[in-house]
Amino acid sequence: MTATSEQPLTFTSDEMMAVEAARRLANGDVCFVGIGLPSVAANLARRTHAPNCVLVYESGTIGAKPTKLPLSIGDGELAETADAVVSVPEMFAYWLQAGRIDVGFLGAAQIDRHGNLNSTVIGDYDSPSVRLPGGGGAPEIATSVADVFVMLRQTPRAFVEELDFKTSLGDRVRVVVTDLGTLEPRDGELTLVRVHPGVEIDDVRAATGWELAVADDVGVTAPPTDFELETLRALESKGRE
Amino acid sequence: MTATSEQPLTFTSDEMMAVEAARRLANGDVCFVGIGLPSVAANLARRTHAPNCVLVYESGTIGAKPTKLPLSIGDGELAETADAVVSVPEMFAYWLQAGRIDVGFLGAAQIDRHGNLNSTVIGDYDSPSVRLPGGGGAPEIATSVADVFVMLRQTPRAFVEELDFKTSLGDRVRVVVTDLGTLEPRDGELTLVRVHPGVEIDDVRAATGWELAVADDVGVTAPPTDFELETLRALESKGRE
Amino acid sequence: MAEIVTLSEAVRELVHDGDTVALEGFTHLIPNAAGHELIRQRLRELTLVRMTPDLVYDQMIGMGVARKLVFSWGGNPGVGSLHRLRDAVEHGWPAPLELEEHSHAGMAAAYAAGAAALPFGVLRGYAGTDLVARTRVATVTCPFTGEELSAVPALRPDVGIIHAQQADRRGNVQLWGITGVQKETVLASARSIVTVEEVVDELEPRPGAVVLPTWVIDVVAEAPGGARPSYAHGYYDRDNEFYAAWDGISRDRATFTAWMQEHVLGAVAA
Amino acid sequence: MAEIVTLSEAVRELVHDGDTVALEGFTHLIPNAAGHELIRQRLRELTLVRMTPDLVYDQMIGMGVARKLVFSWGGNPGVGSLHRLRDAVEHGWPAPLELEEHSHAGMAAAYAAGAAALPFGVLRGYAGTDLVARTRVATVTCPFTGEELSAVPALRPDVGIIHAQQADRRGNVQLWGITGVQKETVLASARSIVTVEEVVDELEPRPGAVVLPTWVIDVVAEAPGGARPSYAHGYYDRDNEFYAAWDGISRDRATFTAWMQEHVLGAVAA
Repeated sequence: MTATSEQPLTFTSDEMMAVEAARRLANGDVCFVGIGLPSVAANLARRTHAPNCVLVYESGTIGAKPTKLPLSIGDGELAETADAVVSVPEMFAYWLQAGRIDVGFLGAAQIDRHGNLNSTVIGDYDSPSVRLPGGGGAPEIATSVADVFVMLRQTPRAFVEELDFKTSLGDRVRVVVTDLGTLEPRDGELTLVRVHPGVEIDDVRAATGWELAVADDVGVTAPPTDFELETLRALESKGRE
Repeated sequence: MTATSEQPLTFTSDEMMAVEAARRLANGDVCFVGIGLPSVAANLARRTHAPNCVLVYESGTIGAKPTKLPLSIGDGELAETADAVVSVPEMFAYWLQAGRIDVGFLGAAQIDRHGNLNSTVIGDYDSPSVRLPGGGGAPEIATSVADVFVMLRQTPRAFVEELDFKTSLGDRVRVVVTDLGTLEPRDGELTLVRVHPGVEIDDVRAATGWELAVADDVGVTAPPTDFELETLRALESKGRE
Repeated sequence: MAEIVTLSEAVRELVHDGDTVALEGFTHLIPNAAGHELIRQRLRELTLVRMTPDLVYDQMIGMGVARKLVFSWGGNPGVGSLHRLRDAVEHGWPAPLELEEHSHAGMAAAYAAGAAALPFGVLRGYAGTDLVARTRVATVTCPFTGEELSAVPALRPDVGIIHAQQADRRGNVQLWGITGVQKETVLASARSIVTVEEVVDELEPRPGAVVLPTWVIDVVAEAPGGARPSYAHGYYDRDNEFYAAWDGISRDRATFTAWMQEHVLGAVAA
Repeated sequence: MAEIVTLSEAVRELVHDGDTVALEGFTHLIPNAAGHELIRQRLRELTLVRMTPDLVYDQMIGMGVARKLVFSWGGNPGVGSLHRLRDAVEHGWPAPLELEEHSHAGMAAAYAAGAAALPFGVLRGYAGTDLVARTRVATVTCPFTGEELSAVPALRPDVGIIHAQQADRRGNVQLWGITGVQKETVLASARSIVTVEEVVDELEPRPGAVVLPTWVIDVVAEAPGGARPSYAHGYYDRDNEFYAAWDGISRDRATFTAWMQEHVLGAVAA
């Protein structure tokens, strides 16, 4: 996918996803962050419109301020730059379960129309075709944070009519940012509310394993600004150092 | 009370109590210590026959090595000299409840023949004649440590037929060291096993509010040695600095 | 984000008559200045919570601030009784005081449950004692082993108050030395006040420190010496003589009242 | 008092076929050297416990050490799957692997319960997920509010193994940086092994450190670099390239076996 002609810089669909997710974070939000796209999005938000966004990693680092993208949720820099480092049992009991986290990012192998997620197995549990890593923090993140943001590339294999395993609940999923657009729950069902620049609604339908609900007023995501894109690229190049 | 003529130094009954209790501690014992006589006894043991005795104070200091007697279980020196300082919830859950403590010292206002203790009220609970400080750590110390050592001056008001309130259980009481002698449980009842030098068995009977069981082989406590007494006095004079 | 305000503003904004208020600091960093401010602002009908009520609780009780006390050990450490606490319980002066008493282990578990937003804490305790009939404790059965354990209701005070050595200008707080149950107190409470020895530009990481981020605290108030006659590790020592002197001051109602008039009511808040 | 021994002695004395063994270190201080020693001593039928099994668990599983895995997230962080874990679960190679899987929150609560010698831990979790039917979790009802919560059985491994930066000569241990669930692992286990980067004369107190006194540890073994390819804060960094390379090494049974032969079985214990 390429940018529209108004944009001086072209961008990838992963970049669009990170930028769109970052924009959803409000300044001061306390975010529970994993590695990969969520970490990119949260760190981008901190460098653009939300400098007071508080990053909490499940490894126990509260208020981490990494200068480059962490490669693991346990990177030493997270501990060094954190306001506080707590034990893992304390993190899950006193901080996550107690409802102190505003936003939790989740990914998954499968999502259904209600935002329920599967990160456990593909196929039958006892003889799976693919054994996935498992739930990790997801089951309780999904029910303990105020707002769940899902980031997931959109394909019919990932956006399924029925999950092979329900690892976490969709009740608090407020937005699903994909490489094609943005879905939000409306009347209890994930509904396409925006497509990314250059993407057609039918592209999104084709990438969804159920009959996708589409909002009447589907908009087009504002493409990344130069500032967003430059900040993101600076961040990612540091991460690769 | 004064020492026998064989002893070059005279000593007080409190000193005899501290020395006798200290002798019961084995080198390497992990002791849960409060302030007052128990702290004196445990610190004396560390300076005489049990240098590896580990002092744990309920304020969270593990392995404290005070140079003088602490006046509060929260003295700064306890934290400064401790191997580790933990939170109070952790102290009671991970350390006391988990059964990691060998010996716990307890005092009380009242004790019965089974070693049950009262540190809550004298008189009726709802309209007490004396409101005592309350249980503090005692209820769980009494049931979590391997061996409970009680230190208590012996009077008919303290050694009672029936407690006004049962604050802690006597099941693990292994010894009661008083200013008159030493009691140990035999056949489920505290029994006089030794009198301190100069004390008659009848003195102890008179100071006990129930019909005191007396062992057939009551001995006499070895008086404090010069080394014990000098060490104890050095410790106490430092504590008063 | 914690707001940095004066102690009198802190109490005025966050504490109301009838609230459940916990002032914690286990043998160290006892928030005496904050307790005095509760007295000066003539708060009434408070349910006061504290594992080890000592002098400042004796003072609040004697000045009629409290309706109820939730506690596990109430005394003057190393000295003896709290005479104002005893007078309230034994003679109803200046007002009757309802008691809810626990063991330390029970109260610690109740704070930890509150900090974790669980409705109850579990411990192996209380069993066989007369406390069971006199406090809020229940039985839970382990669904795996069948063992019966004790449950205590979570402590969720309306206001948690602690004293710490330092805050930075954004309101992050650091305390060190014996850190007791202070983290749980702040995290278990609906609102929180932290008084500090000083506000500094930067919190220097220290061994054994507890750091509370600004976003879990409501207000921070500078109160140098705010733990006296208790101590603040690295700042000043415990005033052991005052603990001993308190026994005499507090024994008599008139002496007590005069002392409070002169030293607390007459004093100006920080 | 912990005895200071070699790693091979530590494993020989404390770990037996059929034991439940937890090697912890959450994203940091992962006890790789100790895991390799379990492989070298050809331990069998172990129930391996770990919140986040990664490379060293993939290696132990691929070498046939494990009968069962208790875990909450098993992957190569930032890279992808653990191919040996998948091969064992999907194809029973080299042997079938029984799984007991939890959420992180559940496993953390289970370790904390184990450290506190409680038979179960309580959390608000699992509800509504398919995990409930596939793991050991039960319901407990709050005796005060009636709320239903989840209970997990306490983790009480036979042997807990962690890696720390330092021990002193008496066997007191200090670790710092991200300290994860290591304190609970040692305290919850019947026996414990701590490998350390170095044995020093004196442990210098450090911000954020966890100190475990010698009398809660069975043996300490010096194993410099014992966390590699994970990292030891203050000693060396994470070998990110090896994590990426492992994907290729582990994909194929023969390549994997050859690599283990050369790098683990052929190597001598510390």
